[in-house]
Amino acid sequence: MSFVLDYYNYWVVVFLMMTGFYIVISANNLVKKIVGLNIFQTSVFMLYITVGKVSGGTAPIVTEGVSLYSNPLPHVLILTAIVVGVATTALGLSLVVRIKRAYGTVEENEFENKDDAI
Amino acid sequence: MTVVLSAVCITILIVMALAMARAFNAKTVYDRILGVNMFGTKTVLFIAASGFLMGRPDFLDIAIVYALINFIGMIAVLRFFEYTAPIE
Amino acid sequence: MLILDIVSALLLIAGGFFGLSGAIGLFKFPDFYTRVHSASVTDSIAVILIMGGLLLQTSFDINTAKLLFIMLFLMLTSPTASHALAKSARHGGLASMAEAKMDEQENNNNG
Amino acid sequence: MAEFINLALLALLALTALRIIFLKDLFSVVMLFGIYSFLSASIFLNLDAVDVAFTEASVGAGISTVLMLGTLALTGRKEKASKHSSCLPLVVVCVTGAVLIYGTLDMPPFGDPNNPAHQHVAPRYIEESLKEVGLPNMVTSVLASYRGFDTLGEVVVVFAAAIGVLSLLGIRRQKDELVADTGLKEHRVLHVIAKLIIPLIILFALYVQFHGDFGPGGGFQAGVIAAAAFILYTLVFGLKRTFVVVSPKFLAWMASIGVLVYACVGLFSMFKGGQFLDYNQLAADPIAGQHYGIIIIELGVGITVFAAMLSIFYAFESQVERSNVQ
Repeated sequence: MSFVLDYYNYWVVVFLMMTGFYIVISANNLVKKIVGLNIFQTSVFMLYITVGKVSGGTAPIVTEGVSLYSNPLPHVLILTAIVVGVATTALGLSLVVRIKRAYGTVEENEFENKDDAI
Repeated sequence: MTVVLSAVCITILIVMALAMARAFNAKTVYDRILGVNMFGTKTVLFIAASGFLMGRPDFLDIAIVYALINFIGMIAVLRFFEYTAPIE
Repeated sequence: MLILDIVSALLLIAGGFFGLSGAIGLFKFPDFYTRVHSASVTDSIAVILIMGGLLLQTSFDINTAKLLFIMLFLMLTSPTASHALAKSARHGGLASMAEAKMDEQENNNNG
Repeated sequence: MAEFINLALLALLALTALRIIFLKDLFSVVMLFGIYSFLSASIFLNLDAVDVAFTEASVGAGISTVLMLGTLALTGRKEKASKHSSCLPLVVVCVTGAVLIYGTLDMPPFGDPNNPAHQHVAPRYIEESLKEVGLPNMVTSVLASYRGFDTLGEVVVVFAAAIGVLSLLGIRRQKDELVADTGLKEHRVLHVIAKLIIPLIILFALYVQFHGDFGPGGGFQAGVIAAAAFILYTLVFGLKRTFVVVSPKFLAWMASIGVLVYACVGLFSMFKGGQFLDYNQLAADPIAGQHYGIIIIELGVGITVFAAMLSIFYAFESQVERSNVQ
């Protein structure tokens, strides 16, 4: 049981990562692909935060009577990564909007065909 | 007191799971929105209760953000829903 | 102190009960408008009860203020969201159970 | 109990991700993605990452969902059935997943205090940051002081993304093109409530901005929350009325000013004879210098993030309103 508890988080992270990966490579719609990318991204965040957790520790804000804190470094890295992630998502979505305007569709196979026609 | 708080946390988790089940399988799109909204408000309660359970209730700020973003997300769904024809 | 703890426990348990009943209502009620009813009404009462129960456990500091703020916020937004949702559904032409029945009868009469 | 909550939340998260694969209605996909973000924020909270949970709840769940909904209003909400077979992707994913699972077995066990990650830099941050920087919130000290240069880079990335979105989509400035009364004009109750709570949201954003040194919060979160207040205003009252309150040109100025404030603090500390972003030089007492530095750069971060997020939203919303007119 303790073996499962030790590795459960990592397994869920791998599962989420593969779910996101599957959506990115199999979905036809560009918006859905971006959702897949975001799922992938969140799984990486989860991995970092899992690594930073210390059992019995508490959030890294100094309070009286607490001596064991979780690792603050992964938190900082992920905090900025989330904001940058949203910035890239916004850029991706605006590219999708432009593709819709140029080709009239956001389905991958459809605008590929149109590209050949041009 | 810990027992009561744990019981309440588990109850709210069950409610969250039920609301999620509603959002997963809904007859109309409005039912789905309803499930998502209920999930959001129950998460606010869950965060507040679990903060007290873990003995560090000073993280209620996050519950406030949840309540706020849940409302804005709900309004955004209603707003952009006007532009897309229902298919269900 | 003990009395406060007991009252707080009672409030929390009642809040949990109402939350659960609302979630069950989400599946048991026949049409969308009744489901909105079950979700939003129990939402409000569960918020009041659970936040009230937690309020009794604070020692009148910033956490009390934050809990009150959350409560005020949820009391304002949660019914508004439900109302707006029901109104959108109405606007979008979703029929209630009684209306669906009436339509059916009319069709039967005509047919 | 914490372990149990962790197990339950992660299971719900995995279910949500799985459900997203099979949904064809993109509107529902985006709504479930909102649930996904909320759940992952609760998991971060449960794993002690308070600031990360704060950011994910406000940025991930709020802004991404709103932007995705806006995109759907422009591109349509139905995913067409794919003509590729889904066999090959499934095989690729399964093989990669199996390899990664095999790899996790070499990872150190979850939560062990002797893990390599906790041995190297982190002890210094945990033990010394209160003495060196003087802030109780270690995440803020590391973010703004120890790794201040890195954060400057992140702020520039956000600024660049806003420029990218604006150059791709652009904000319509001609006022006639926008209809006078867009927004949810049928919903009277919503109008009243929105007017009531928008000041509360802005107040809360200010609290998060200036309380970030002592509790969870900081410039990134505060900027997004303040932007959320104006997003709510736009959703309810329409873009034209929001332009009167905060014009796009003003936002462009704000975004650059935020980055400049941040960079100027660095230059000023160089001018005082220290390194770039060395706050100890800002005042006679090093701790006071650190305080000044962190408050000013957090303000810069908050202003830039607020302006960047709001202008990105303006760009999407003006596209939606324009396509609605045509």
